[in-house]
Amino acid sequence: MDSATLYVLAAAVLFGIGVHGLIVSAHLMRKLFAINIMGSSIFILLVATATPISGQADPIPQALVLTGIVIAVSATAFGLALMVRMSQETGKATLAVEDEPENDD
Amino acid sequence: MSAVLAVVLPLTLMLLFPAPERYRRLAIALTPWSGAALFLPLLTRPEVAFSWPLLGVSLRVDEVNQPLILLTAVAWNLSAWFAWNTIERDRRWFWSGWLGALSGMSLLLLAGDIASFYIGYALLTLSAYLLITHEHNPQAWRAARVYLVMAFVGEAAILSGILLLAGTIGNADFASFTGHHETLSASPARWLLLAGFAVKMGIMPLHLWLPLAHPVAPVPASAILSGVIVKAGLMGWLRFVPGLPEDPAWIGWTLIWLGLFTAFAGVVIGLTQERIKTVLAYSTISQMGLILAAFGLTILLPDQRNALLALVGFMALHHGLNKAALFLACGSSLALGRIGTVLFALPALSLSAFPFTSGYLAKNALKAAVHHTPAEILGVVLALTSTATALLLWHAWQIARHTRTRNPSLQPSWALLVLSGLVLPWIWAAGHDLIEPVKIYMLWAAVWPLILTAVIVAAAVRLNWRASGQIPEGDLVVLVEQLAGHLPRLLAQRERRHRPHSHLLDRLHQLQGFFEHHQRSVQATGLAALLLIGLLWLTLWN
Amino acid sequence: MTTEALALIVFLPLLAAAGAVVLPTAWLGLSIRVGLMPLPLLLLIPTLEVLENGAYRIALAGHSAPLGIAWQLDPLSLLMLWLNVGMTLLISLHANCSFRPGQPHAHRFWPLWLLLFAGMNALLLSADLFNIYVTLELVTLTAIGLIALEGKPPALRAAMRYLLLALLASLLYLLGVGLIYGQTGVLDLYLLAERLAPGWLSVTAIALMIVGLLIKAAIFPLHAWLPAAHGNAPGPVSAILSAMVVKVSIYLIWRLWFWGVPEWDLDRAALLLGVLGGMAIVYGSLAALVQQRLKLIIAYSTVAQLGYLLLLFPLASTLAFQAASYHLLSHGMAKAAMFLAAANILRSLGTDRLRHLAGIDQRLPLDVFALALGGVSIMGLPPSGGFLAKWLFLEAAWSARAWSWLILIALGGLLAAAYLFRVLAVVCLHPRRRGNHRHLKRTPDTASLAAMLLAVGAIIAGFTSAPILDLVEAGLPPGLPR
Amino acid sequence: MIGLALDLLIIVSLIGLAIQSINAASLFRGILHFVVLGLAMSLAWARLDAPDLAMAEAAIGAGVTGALMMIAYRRLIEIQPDQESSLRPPPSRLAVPIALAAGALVGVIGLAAIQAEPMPALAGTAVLENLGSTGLGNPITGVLLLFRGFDTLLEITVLLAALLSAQAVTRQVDLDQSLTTQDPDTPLVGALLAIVVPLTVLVSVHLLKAGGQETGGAFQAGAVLAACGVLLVLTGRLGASRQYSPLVNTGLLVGLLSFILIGLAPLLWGQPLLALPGLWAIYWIESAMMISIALTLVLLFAGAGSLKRRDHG
Amino acid sequence: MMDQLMFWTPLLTVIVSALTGIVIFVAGERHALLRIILNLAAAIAKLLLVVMIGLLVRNGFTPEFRVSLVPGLDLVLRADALSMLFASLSAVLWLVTTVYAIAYLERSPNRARFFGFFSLCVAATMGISMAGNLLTFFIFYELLTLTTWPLVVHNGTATAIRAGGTYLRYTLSGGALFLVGLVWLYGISGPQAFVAGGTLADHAVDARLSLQIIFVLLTIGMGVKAALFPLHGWLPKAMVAPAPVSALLHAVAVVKAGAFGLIRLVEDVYGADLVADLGLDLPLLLIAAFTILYGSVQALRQVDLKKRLAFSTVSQVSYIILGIAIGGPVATVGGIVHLVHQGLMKIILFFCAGIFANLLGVKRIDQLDGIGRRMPWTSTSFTVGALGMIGLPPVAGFVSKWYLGAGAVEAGRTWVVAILVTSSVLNAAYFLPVLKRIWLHPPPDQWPHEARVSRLETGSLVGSAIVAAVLSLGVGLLAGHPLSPLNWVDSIVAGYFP
Repeated sequence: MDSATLYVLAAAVLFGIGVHGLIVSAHLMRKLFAINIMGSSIFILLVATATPISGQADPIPQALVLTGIVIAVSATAFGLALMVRMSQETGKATLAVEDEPENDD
Repeated sequence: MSAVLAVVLPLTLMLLFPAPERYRRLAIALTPWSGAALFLPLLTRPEVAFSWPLLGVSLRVDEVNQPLILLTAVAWNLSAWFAWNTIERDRRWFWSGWLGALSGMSLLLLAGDIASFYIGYALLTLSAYLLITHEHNPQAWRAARVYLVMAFVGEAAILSGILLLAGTIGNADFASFTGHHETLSASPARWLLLAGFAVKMGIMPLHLWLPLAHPVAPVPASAILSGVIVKAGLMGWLRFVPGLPEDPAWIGWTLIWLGLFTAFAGVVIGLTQERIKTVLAYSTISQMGLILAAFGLTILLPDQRNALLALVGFMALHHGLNKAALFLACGSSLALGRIGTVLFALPALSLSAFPFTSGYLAKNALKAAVHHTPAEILGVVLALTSTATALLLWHAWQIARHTRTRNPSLQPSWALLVLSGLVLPWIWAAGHDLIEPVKIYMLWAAVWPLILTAVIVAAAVRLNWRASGQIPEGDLVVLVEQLAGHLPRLLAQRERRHRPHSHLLDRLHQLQGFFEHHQRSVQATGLAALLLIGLLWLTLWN
Repeated sequence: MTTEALALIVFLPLLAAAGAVVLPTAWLGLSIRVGLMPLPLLLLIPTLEVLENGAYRIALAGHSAPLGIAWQLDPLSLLMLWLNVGMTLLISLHANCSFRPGQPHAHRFWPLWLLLFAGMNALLLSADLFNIYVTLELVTLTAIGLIALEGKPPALRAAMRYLLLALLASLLYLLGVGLIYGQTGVLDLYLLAERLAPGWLSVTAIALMIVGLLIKAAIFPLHAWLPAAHGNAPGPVSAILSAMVVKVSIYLIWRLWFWGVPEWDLDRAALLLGVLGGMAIVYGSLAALVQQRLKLIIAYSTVAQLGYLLLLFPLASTLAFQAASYHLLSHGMAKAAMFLAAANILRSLGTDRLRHLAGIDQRLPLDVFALALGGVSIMGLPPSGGFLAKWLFLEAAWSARAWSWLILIALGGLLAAAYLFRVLAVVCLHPRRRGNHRHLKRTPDTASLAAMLLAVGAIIAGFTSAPILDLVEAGLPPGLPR
Repeated sequence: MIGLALDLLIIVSLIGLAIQSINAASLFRGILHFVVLGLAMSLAWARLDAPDLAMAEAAIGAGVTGALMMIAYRRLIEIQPDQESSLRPPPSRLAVPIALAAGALVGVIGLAAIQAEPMPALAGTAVLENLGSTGLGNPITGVLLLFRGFDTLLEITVLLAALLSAQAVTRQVDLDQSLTTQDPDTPLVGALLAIVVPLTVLVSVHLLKAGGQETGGAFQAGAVLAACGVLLVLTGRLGASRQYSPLVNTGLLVGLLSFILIGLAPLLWGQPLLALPGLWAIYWIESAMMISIALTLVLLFAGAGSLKRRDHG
Repeated sequence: MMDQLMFWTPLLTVIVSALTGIVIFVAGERHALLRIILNLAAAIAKLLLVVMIGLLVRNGFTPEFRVSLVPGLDLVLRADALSMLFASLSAVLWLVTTVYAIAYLERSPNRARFFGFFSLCVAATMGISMAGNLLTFFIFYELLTLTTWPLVVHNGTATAIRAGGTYLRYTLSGGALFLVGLVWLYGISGPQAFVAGGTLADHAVDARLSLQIIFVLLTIGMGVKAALFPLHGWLPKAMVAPAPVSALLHAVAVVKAGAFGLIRLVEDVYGADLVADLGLDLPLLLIAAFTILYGSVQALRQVDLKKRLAFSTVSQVSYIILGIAIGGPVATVGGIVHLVHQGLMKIILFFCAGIFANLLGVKRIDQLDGIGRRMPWTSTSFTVGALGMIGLPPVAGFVSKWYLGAGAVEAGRTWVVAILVTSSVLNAAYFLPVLKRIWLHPPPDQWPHEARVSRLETGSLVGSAIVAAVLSLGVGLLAGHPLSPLNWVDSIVAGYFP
C-alpha cells in the first residue's frame, strides 16, 4: 500500500461524498461545494495515477490539473453569482423542482 | 338530317322551356308538333353515322323500328295536342318531361348502335319521371318513387348487359350483331338485357311500377306511357336480343309462358281494381304479355322468324294506338253520351280482337303462325286471351260509366287517335302482307271468345260477382315497400359523439410532466449518466 | 496564408470580445463588426486549401503533436466552421436588433457572444483532447452567461441547472482525458487511433468522455437541462445554442468514435447510442407535442432532432455520414430560424403561450412564415434540407438493411409534423376576440429578415447539396463502408 | 512509514472536512470547512509531489474560492437571513447507492490505473526533453506557456468569460452598496494594510518570478495579488463601481491581449503561431496575466463591473 | 433557342403559379385589385403555357427540365402526354376556380393567405403533373400536402383545425410510407424515371418480394390522397374548407394527385404487366371496387350536402384506380379519362354546393327544397354534374363508365361490371332525391341565410359553375372528337399497350 493508492482511495471516497452531497443538498451553495469536491477528487486521481518519468513527476497531468483548478474556480465564481441573483429574484437559493411552475414564462 | 332533327328538335325545345317567357314563345308554338318530326325519317328512311359525338352515333330507319316510329309519331303528336289543351298547371315541368321523353324515345328508336340506344333510353327513363310526378300528390310521389327504383333496377340490368356486350364487341352497330351470334348467345348479357327491358314493358313480376305510375300521370302522359313508352322495352329486345338460330326451344317456351302468364295475371288483378286508369294499366301489362309471347314465338319458330318479327311490330303499333286512345278517353269523354261510348268502344273492341279490327288481324296472324307447329296448343290460349281482355275492358267500361269527370269535352285529338287506331294498323298490315284471307273458322275462332266473355259478364251481373278492391293497386309493390321501409333506418347516419380530441394529449402531457419533474433533478441525470457509463462500458468491452 | 487565416478566425472574435469589454460603449458596434464580418472572407482561404490539399494541420507554437497542441482542419471541421460562422453571422443580424448597442443588456451580451463564437471556432479546430476540454468550458460558461443574461427567474434556474450538469459532464470528460493520457501518453486526438488499444481502462475512458459529451449534447435521458435553458434564453442565444452549441458535443463524439478509436469493435456500443438517439427522437417529439409554449416546443424539438445525429453510429456508412452532416446543417438553419421567429413573436406579443398565438399570422406574417418554413425542413418534407437529410438517412438505413432505423426515421418525421403543425394550427385559428393583438409591438424588419434568411437557407439546402455532400465525403474517416 | 501516516492523516481530514462542508449544520460552517478542505488539499498536493498545485490550491482553491463563497453568503443572508430552514432536502432514496456506485467507479478506475502497465508518457517525456532548450526550470510553466500555451490562453479566456457571465447575472442596482465592514477606519486597519499590502505584492512578484524556475506562476501570483485586492475592498479602500473605467478594463484584459498579440506576432516573421519569442515574452505575459487574474478575481469578489478608489477621511 | 424552350417550359408552368403565390403573400391583404388581376393573369398565362406545351407534345417533342438534388438524384420535370392531360385539366379548372374563388371569398378575411396558398397549391399540382420521376413526384406531392393544409383550415374554426389535423395525419403518414417505399425502390433500381411500360421488369425475379412490398407502400402513400378505403377518412372532414377549396381538393388537386400517382406507378414505374405478374392487380382492383361501393353507401347516409359529395368523391376517384387495376387498354382508357371527367363533374357539384351555402345558407340536403326555382342556372349545372356522376349519358361520366365496363369484360373481369352498375344505382339513389328536392319540391318561405351580394359576384359564381357544366357536357358529347380527352388518353394508352 503506497501513498498513491491511498490517495486514489481517498479520491473515490471524496467523489462519493461529492455525488451524495450534490444529490441531497437543497442549497445551491452546498451543491457547489459538492461539485468542487468531486472536481478535487478527480484532480487527485489524475495526479496520483500519473506515471513518473525517470523519477520525475510527469508535468503534463499537473499542468492539466492546474488549468482544471482555474476553470473550476471560474465556474464556481460564476455559479455563486448566479446563485446570488437567483436568490435576489426568487428569495431562495435552491433548484427545488416544486418551486418551478410548469412551462413557466 | 331528318333523323337528327327528330332527336334534336324536342331536346332543343325542352332546353328552351326553363328560359324566361319571351324566349319560350317559339318553343310553345312548336311543341304540339314536335312529335311530327318523326314522320320525316319515316319518309326519307335515312341512314347516318357521326364519329365525334359521344362514342360515335349512328341513326337509321329500318324494318325493325318502322312500326314503332310510326306509332310514336302518331300517338305522341295526338297526345301532345290533347295535353296542350288540357294541362294547365306547372306546364314547364310537364313539357320538359314530355319533350325529353320524346327526344329519348326518338333517339332509341332511330339508334343504330348500342351507345346511342342507351342514351335515348336513359333520357326517356328520366324524363318520364317528370310526367309521373306531375300531379305532385302523395300518390304521384309514391308512384314516381317506385317507378324510379324499378327503372334503375332495369337500367342496372341493361347497363350491365350493354357493358358486357361492349367489352366483347365494342360499341357495335346493330346491323353487325348477326356476325356475333356465338358471343351473344353465350353471354349473360342477353339475360340481363331481356330482364332490363322487361321492366319497362311491365312483364310480370317486373311490372311493379306500371300499375302505379300510369294512373297517376296526367291523361295524355298516361296515354303515351302506356301506349308508347312501354314499347321502348320492346325496341330494346328487338335490337339487342333478337332470336338467334342457335337458341334452344326452351328459351322460346319460357318467354311464351311468361308472356301468357303476364297476360292472364294482368287481367285477373285488373279485374279487382276500382280506378279506371289502373284497370287500363293492368290491361297494358296483359297486352305486353301477349307481345312477349309473340316475341317468344320468334325464337321457338325460327323459320317464321321474319314474319313473326313483323307481326310483333304490328302488334305494338296496334296496341299502342288503341291503348293511348283508351287512356285519352279517361280524360275527356265518358259523360259525352253516344259519341263517347263509341269512341271508347272502338279501341276496346279492337284490343279484344273483335272481327275485322286490327286486334283481329294480329290474333289471326299469330294463330296462323302457330298452326301446325309444336306450339299449336297456343291457338286456344291466344283465343282465351281475347276473352280475358274483353272482360277487363268491360270492367273498365263499367267503371267509366260510374265516373264523373269535371269539364267533359270532346277533344279532336282523341277522336283522331281512335280513328288512326282503326285505320293505320290496317294500312300497315296491308303494306306488310299481314292480312290473312278471311276464313270462316278463323272468324269463329275470333268470335267464340267474345261470346264466352258475354256469358261470363252476364253471369257476373246476374250473380253480382264483385272482386273489386281485393288486390291493392300495384299488387306486389306493397310487399316490397314494406320490406324497403326498413332500409332508411339501416342507412340512417348515426351521429357519433365526438370525443374530445385532446384526450390522448392530456394523458401524454401528464405523463411527460411527471417524467420531467423527476428528470429535472440533478440526481436523475447523474443516475442516468452513471447507468449510461456502465452500459457503454459493457457494450464497448468485448 | 492558411495558418494566418485560421489564427484570425479564432483570435479576431477573441480580440473583438476584448475590445467590446475594454473600449467605450460607442465603439461596441465597431468591435462587433470587426469580430464577425471578416470571418467568411477569412474562411475562404482555408477552404480553398482544404479543397485542394485535404486536411490541414498546424502545430501551435511549433511544437508538434505529442508535445504541443495541434489544430487540424479537415473537410468535416471545415463544414462545421462554415456552419458556425454563417449561422452566427445571421443570428447576429437578429441579435443586433434585440441587443443593439446602447440597449440595456447589449454591453453584456456582445462580449459573451463573441467569446462564444471564438470558443466554438477554437473547439472545431482543436485536435487536442485537453484543449477541447478547455474550449468546451469556454463555450459552456459563455452560453450559460448568455442564457441568464436577462435575469428572468426561469432563465436563471435553467442556467443554474445547466451549469451544474455541465460541470458534472466536464468532470467526466476530464477524467476520461486523464485516463487516456495515462494509457497512451498523448493527448492528440489523431494520434489515438494507433495507440489506444481496447483495454478495459481505455474503454472506461472512452465511455466516460462520451457520457460527458452526451450530457452536454442533451441526449435523452440526459437532456433534462436543455428545454428550460433553450426555452427561456434570449432569442438569438436559443438559436445558436440549438443550432450549433449542443451539436458540437455530438461532433466530438463522432471524432472520438470514428477518428479516435476506428479499429475497435464498436457494434454493440453503436447500437446503444442508436437506441439512445431513437429514444431521444420519440421522447423529444412526444414531449414537444404537449408543451404549451412555442419556445419550449422548439426546444423539445431540438432534443428530438439531436437523436438523429446519433443514428450515425449504428448505420456507420458514407451515406449515413452525409445524412448526419446534412441533418446537422439543415436542422441548424431551420432551428435557428424557428427560434428567431419565436423570439420575434414573443417580443411583439409579450408571450409565446400557444393559446395566445391565434391569428398571429396576419400580424407577423414574415415570422410565421419563417417558422413554417423552418418547420417544413424539420419535418423533413420536401423540398428542404431536412428532406434531403431524411432521404440520405433512409437510404443509408436501407443500404444497411436496418429496417428498424428506417421505420424510426420515417416515424420521426411524422412526430415532428405532429408537434409543429400543432403550432401552425393554432396560428391559423381565428382569434376569439378581435382585440387580441392590439398591443402588438413592432418587430424590427431585420429581425424578421434574419429568421427568414435562415429559413430560406434551410429550404434552399434542399437543392444545393452536391458540394456539401462532396465535402463530407472528402472528409470521411478512412475505412467507412459506402 | 511516517509519510504514510501523514498521508492517512491528510486523507482522513480531507474526508472529514468534505463531509462536514456538505453536511454542516449551518451554511456558514460549511463554508469554513470548505476553505479548510482547500488547505488540506494543498497539503495533499504537496505529498503528491506537486508543489505548484499545492500553491495554486492554497491560493486559488482555498483562498479565492473561500473569499468568493463568503461574500456570496453575505449577500444571501442580506436577502434571506435564514438560508436553510425553509429548504427541504430533495427526497433521495437513491442518493447513497448512487454515491457509492460513483465512488466505487472512481476508486476502481484509479486502482486500475495504478496497477496498469506503465505506459511511456510521450508528451511528458517530450516536455522534459525540450525544457532544457527553453531556459525555463519549471516544467509546468514550460507546459503552460510554451508547449501548451494555447490552453493557458483559453484558460484566462474562460476566467474572463466567467467574470463577464457573472457580471451579466449580477444585478446592477445595488452595486454601490458598501461591501466594507462596519467600521473601516479603525486605525488598526490602516496599519495592517500598510504592512500587508506591500507584503502580498512582494510575495506575488516573487511567485511570478519563481514560476520560471521552480514552484510558482502567474495563477498563484495573481491569486495572492487578488487577496490583497480583496482586503482593500473589504476595508473600503476600493469600492465597486458601475462607472466605466479604462484603467480597470485594460488591466482586466492586459493578460489576454498581450498573450494574443505576442502569440500572433510570430506569424509576421514566419514563425509558428504562438511561438513565444524568448523568455522576456514569457515573463511579460506572466506579469500581464497576473494583473488580469488578480483584477478578475477581485471583480468577481466585488460582484462589480469596475472598481474605484475610495478615500476614507 | 428550341433547346432552351424545351428545357425551361416545364419549370415555367410551376413557377408561374408559385411566383403568383409569393407575390400575393408579399402584397398582403390590402391590395385586393392587384391580387385579382394577378390571379387571373397567372391563370390565363398558365393555360396558354399548357396549351403551348400541349402542342409541342402533340408534335412529338418532350420538353424536359432537370436539376440535380443529390448526386444521382434528379429533379425532373417532363411534359409527356399523360402529364399534359393532368396539367391541362388543372390549368383549365384553376382558371375557373380562380374566378369562382375571387367571388366566393369577397369580403372574407385572410384572402392574401388564401390565394397565396391557392396558387402554391396549383404550382404543386403542376409539379405533380410534370414530374418526370418518382422522386420529383414525391417532392411535389408532399408540397401539395403542405400547401393545401392552410386552405383546409382556412376558416380558422376549431372544427376546421381538427379537420386539418386529420388531413395531415393521413397525408403525412401516407407520405412517410411513400418515402420509405421510394427509398427502397431507389436502392433496388436507382432513380425511377417514368417510362411507359415501366422499368422494373428486370428486377422482377431477384427482388420480387421487395417489389411487392414497395408497391404496397407506394400505393398506400398515394391511396391516402386518392381516398382509397380505408385511407379516406380525412376527405369528408376536410369539407369544412371553403367551397373553392373543396372543389379544388376534390376535382383537381389532392385526390387527383393520388390517383394520377397511382396511374404513374402502375403504368410508368411498374408497368401493367409487371403489376399483374406480381399478383398486385387483383388486390388493387378489389380495394378500388370496395371503395367504390363503400363510398356510395356512405354518401347515401349523409345529410350534409358537401359530405355527400365528399363520399361521392371517395367512390368516384376509385373508378380511376379501378380502370388501371383492371388492366388492358380499354379499361385503362376508362380509368385515365375518368381523371378528367370526374374532375370536371365534381367541380360543378362543389361549385354549386358552395353557391347554395354562400348565397342562401343552404347546407343540408333537406334545405334544398325548391331551390331550382330560386337558382335555376346553378341548379341546372348541379343537375348536369349529378347526372354525370350517375353515369347517365350524354354527360362525361357515361363515357368513362362505358370504357371501364367494356374494359373489365375485355380483361375477363366480368364481375367488375356488377360493381360499376351497383355503384351507378347507388349514385342514382343518392343524387336523384337531391335533384328531386331541388326541382320538384316547393321552396320554403325563407332561406336559411340569404346573403346580399352584387350581380357581378353572383355572376362569377354561377358562371364558373355553368362553364364547368358546359365543359363536362361537352367532353361527354364530343367524346369522339379527335381533340377530346378520350382520344388524347387513347393515344397515351396506345403507348402502354403497343
